[in-house]
Amino acid sequence: MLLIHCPWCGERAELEFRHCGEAHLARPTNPATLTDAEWAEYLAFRDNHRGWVRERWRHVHGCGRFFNALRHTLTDRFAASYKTGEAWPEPPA
Amino acid sequence: MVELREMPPLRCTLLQAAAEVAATLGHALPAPLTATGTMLWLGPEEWLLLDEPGVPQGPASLVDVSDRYRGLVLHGAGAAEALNEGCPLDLADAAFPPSSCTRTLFGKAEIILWRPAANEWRILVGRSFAPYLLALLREVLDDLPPG
Amino acid sequence: MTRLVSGGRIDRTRPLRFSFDGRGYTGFAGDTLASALLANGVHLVGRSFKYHRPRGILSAGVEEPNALVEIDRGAGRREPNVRATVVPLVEGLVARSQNRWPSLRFDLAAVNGLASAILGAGFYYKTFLGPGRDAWHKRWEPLIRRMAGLGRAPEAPDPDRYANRYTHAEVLVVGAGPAGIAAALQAAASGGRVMLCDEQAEMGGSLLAEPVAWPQLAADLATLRANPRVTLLPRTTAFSYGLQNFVALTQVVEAAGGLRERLWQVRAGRVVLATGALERPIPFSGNDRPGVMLADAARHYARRWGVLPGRNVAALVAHDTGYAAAFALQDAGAAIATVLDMRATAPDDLLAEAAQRGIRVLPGHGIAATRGRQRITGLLAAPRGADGAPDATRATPIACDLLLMAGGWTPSVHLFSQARGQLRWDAGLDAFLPDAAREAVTCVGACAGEGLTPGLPVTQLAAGSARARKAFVDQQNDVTTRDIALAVQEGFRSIEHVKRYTTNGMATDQGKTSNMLGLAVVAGELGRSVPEVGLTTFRAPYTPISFGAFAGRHRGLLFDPIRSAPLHEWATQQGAVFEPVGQWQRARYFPQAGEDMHAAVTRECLAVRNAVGIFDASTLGKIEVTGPDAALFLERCYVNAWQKLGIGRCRYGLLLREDGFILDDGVVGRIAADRFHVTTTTGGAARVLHMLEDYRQTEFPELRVWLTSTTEHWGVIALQGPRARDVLAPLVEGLDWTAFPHMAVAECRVAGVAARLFRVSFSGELGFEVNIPASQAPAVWQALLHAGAAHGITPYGTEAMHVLRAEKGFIIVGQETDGTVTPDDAGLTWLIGKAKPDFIGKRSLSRPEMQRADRRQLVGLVPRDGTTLPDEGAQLIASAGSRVAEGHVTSAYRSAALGHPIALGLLASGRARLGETVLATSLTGPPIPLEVVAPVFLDPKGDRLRG
Amino acid sequence: MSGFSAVRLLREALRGQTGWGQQWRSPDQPQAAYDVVIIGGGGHGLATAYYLAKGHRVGRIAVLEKGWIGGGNTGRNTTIIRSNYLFPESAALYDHAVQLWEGLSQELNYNVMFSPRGVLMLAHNVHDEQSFRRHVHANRLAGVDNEWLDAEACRAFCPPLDIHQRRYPVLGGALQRRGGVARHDAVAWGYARAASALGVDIIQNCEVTGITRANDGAVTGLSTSKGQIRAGKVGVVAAGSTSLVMAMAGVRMPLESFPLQALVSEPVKPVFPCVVMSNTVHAYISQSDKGELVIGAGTDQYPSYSQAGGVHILSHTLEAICELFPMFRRMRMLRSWGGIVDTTSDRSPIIGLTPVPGLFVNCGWGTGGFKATPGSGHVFAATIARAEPHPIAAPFSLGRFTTGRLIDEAAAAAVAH
Repeated sequence: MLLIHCPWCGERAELEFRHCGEAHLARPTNPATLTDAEWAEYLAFRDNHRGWVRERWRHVHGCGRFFNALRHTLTDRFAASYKTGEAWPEPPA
Repeated sequence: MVELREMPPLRCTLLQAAAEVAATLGHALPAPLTATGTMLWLGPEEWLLLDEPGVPQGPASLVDVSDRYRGLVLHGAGAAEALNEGCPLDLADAAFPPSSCTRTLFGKAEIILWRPAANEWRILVGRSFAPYLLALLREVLDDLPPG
Repeated sequence: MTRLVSGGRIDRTRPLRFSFDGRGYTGFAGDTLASALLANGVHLVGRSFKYHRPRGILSAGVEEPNALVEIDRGAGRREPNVRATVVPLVEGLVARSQNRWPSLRFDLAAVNGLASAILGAGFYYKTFLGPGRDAWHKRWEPLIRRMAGLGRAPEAPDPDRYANRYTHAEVLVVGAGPAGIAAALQAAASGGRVMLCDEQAEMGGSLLAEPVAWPQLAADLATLRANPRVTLLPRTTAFSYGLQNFVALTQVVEAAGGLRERLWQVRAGRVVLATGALERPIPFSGNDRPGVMLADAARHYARRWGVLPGRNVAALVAHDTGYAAAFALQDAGAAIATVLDMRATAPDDLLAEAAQRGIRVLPGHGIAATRGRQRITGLLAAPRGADGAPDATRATPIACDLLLMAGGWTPSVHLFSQARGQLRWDAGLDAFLPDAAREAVTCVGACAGEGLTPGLPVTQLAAGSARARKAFVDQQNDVTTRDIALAVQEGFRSIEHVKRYTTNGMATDQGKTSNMLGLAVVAGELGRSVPEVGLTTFRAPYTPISFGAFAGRHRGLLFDPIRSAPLHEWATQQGAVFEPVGQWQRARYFPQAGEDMHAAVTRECLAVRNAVGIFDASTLGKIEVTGPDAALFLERCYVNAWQKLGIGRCRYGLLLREDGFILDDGVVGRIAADRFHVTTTTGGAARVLHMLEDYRQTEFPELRVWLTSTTEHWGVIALQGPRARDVLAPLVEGLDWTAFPHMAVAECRVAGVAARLFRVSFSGELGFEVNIPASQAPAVWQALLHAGAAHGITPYGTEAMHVLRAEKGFIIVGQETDGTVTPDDAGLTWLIGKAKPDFIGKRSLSRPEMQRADRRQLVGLVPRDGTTLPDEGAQLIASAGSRVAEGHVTSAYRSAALGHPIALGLLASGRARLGETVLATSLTGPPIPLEVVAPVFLDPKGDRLRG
Repeated sequence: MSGFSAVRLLREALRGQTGWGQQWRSPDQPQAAYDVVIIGGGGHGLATAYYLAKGHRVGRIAVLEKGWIGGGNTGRNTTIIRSNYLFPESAALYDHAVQLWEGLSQELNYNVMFSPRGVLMLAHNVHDEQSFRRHVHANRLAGVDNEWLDAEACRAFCPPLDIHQRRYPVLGGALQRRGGVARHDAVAWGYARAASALGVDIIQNCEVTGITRANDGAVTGLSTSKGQIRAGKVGVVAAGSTSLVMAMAGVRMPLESFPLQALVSEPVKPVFPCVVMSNTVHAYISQSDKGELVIGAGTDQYPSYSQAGGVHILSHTLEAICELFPMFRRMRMLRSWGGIVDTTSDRSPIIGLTPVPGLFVNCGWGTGGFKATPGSGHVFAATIARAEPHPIAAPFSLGRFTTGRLIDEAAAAAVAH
């Protein structure tokens, strides 16, 4: 059971959160101009990296806010939680 | 011993707005994760008003949600232990002091947990989840060790 | 009797009667079942898994591999595989041995032992290959399954209750031995919340066998008990150590009222592991007979429970603590036949004390064989050769009724490893010890190697045993040293492969007594060091944990919340039949006397078509979308245009996923310029709100718009039928009926209650949906029933609603759609706002796949014979012999209004095939011919709506 | 390879078991070059190598495994086998596997303990019933056995089942009698032994660290923890690690790797005759030949390579098992573990060519890979040998995510696997 830091509510049990996929996949502003392959990149292709990843969470049974977090997908350690739109911090060494 | 009772029907409005607009409603804004007598902080730019909302000066959302919740009250020294049967929060005085308020979980129901006083815990739960929550809490209270 | 006249922590004033395999015995309060059995001279307690060899009590704790019994506390309270060494004796306890037929003493399956030469590791992979391809499943598997398994699974439902407790502590101490108690005292002094748990019924660990330490132990426990910030949890096992110090414990409560266990889920600031060490058995021929026991366990039986497990004791020692056990048993009155020290030289002080005690010590000796079938009667001691194997030619027989094994100590690093802690090999102590930790954890006492002294290295313990006959490494799974050697011989070199091929360490003790020995034998066979071979992975749980503890209170009606709509009580009184829809219970139909579902639904449908029906639609999802940019926000999400929708008007909204497939639908009413009342499907409510909130917060943060769930706030009463307005109008105040066309919404009062009145229809009849605060719904419902009595008002359920909407060709998301259906497939392209640059899923609609002419399109289907109802889910094929599905039936009903069955379905190029005949597959007969028709069966022009 | 049989077992027993040789050759160092290299020594990878060696003349073949063979998902699944998938393309693929399972012990001369004891999928509401009956119709049409049972018939087929649960009563179920279970370890070892006997080199403790390509982009070989290896063709069968390996060739994949947990109970005498799966009450269960109840459920909610697990996931699973089978509440969990399952957005696998010439990929099996092992290996071997998709594999192309021709098994049944 992860302990996740919500930027507004502080540390809460994973039960209150919902994982919402990789972060910084901004929805293209004008999808009509994209090729099918580019649109598929946005829809289905993912880094799926083993290491520090930037991902989205929502404190769904809490303040209800979406936010981003930096987590290591081998150790499941969180390095940081940061609000949507804020610059993402560099992963620790 | 811990006593469980239902609250009378609520009169409440869900307010969403920038803090400065919310402040124009004439209520003292509660700090994050706390509640005043009439206003519960639920999230950044989100509050539950327990009485007449008034008119905000600026873009805001006011929605009557009076019948959305039913209220329960747990009273007594063992209330925190009973709540920790289904709620993962640290409810010790240091972590959840009186006037604390937040959305969280009890078992499989989402609740608003509000601690207006040291030994008084109020739970607001979605109307259709109230029977489940009451039955679960009653079983918990039956099993609490006496004293 | 082997109960000592005095001593031990048992309460001799409280005798307790119990039975084992039907025979009555007596023990005392404070006994475990094992100590009480030993006190009555009972050693034979079970049979091993494969060879059904007689098995006795090996240990005094959780690592017990042999003494597994069935405990029966009455109906529904019978459980298998209980370790007799950890069950506190209670009055009237009923225990039975397992895995034997006809009896424990005379078990026919013991004949397997004769075939042990054949039944070595992995034999079942090499045979049972015929006759025929299904030989294994038909012939051999049933035999193997009957032989396998230990105890019997419970048969009756478990009546006991299981609780849960989330809790937080600054310090959690696991293990209440001397090191754990010291850590708890220190932590308590610092003022934070402290938890101390121990798997035994009594706290004290190794101190429980040191009478001289008992007074201080009692004082320390009293100090801890007096501190309100300290929680003491005996009979509580820390079984899972997860991320960020999230540790799960199971406490055996067994309260009078039926609360059996409580699962503690602890978030600890700091964890102190004081989990001690386990004594190592020693591999030699016949090391599994009842009466062969771990040395320290025997010391505990004598000192802690006042029981002498044997009168004439021999000891095989590879560690100094073996002498302490022998001396303790001698002090308790046993005769010590001989101490065989496997080490070439034994420490002088111990040799001196042994001599002073008249105990013969034979250094450099091992055991070539043991005697005795259901209890050890003697052994053959022999000097160890250069390769470590006992030289059988120079053996001397020694009689004994108890043989102690002191193979040295293995620190318990199970929980530390679960928490991803690194281990290091300490050559001095010949043990893996905790090294770098990943969590805020410290290890103290024996589990960290503190207080341990070196003994004979484990590789030398196992040296020369690989060729011994019946030298057991895993006594429960009957894994011998030869099995492990065979595995290595056959190419299973990784320790994980050896474990899986031999099943060594896969028994209910999970390798607590077998992992190190197995590792040592592999190291010997490969000529590698123990750390090079490495350990298998430690996994939760530390010891087996009941399913009930995990399930907690989520059982029966509390398994999942039952959400009931505002009119649930009324519907129940009317005898409604309900159906689960997600977590909701919805009235499906209202049978009157003698009616089955079909008859009731027919009546309900005709009432709506001809008069007026009333329906509880409260479970629909409802979202209030407010703010200056509400319309723009909805335009970016839903396929429809919204900005030009008039105030007081409604539109049927369609929401897609980004991949272009239909996600949800529902009527949207514009209450004000900046306020929309959005409805969703019952099942889609949470999903839609979550998705819209995602776009609001992260994709369109610049828009001034907010979302509020009002699902539970509004009760919704649907009135559908030609006489709907006649019933409603007299109860409505503040509404201009002349400006209230179909697809309109107005705020007014109904039966005196402030309401939002929608003029919408999911039945195709003149229809209204009265939205009132949920608490007022029963009263408004009664008022409408009363007003409608003269008009033949009839309550109807979800089944009738499904039929009525199908007659109109309206889709139901989740039935007509399954996540692969586009707006065009469903014939809903007309909903799309043509001028809009974008909406969720729009880009996907232009992908090649979505443009294909043979996509499956929504069509109506009518049986050619006018009577046969196709099956929902039936596949549509072009001709009887075809195996190629061209679509499927999504809905099928008997239509009272039309007088014949109707169905909706998805068919390749469906709209271009109206008039064709297709066949619906049948599970019970030949395919059913259906005519392809337009999906609207009734009142296509919608005249009835404007009634 | 020295044949296995009851007679051989007796003969060896008399000679103290000294006659058994290595079941598969495990050379410590790889050769400098192979014609085909398979990355991943799990069931799918070893099966691919076996069928390549047996059915196609492709030259020298190696399987590279970073740990010990069968140590990934092959050793961590709940061993369920079935082919009652909805879409014809899936039914063809999974039933091709079931047909191979039916003769696999004899084909490999290794008892993989395939046990077609029946897989029963329970319906608890009208939606479930509609969905499963649609599966029965579709399967029948595609020639896959599946039948609808009412609640009483379900209880008769699986006596421990409580059809009268108070919260979600059982309305009926879809039964595939040819479905069942097999012993997972034996599948890996059986294929390894047979492939090794046909000359395949199985290199353990050999992790791929890079994929080398010619200037025209085609694959030329691999760099590994045991040195450089030249290869004409490379098949990536690395399950949860597929994205990491494909990234070495600059190919991004439509995958996310999630932890999937499972557990076993203590062993008991036979009590559970078949396999039962429930989507609504969300768990699945069978009993191994050793007597342990083998139980699994869905994935964790966040991608991870930690192979860890959480108590809350186990609680979710076991509360469901106790609801379906109330007498198991006093059974005890013996062990729990986690695998890493690579999941696609339409819950269907990817078998075929990639944008890099000479590089082939077989992945995306999510929570349902074990059941497909023989079929997956067979069609992937043909795809590699001919450098064009086998007809059964063709619909499961990497390109489908661009054209939108998805095979969405999850949507159809709203099930995790």
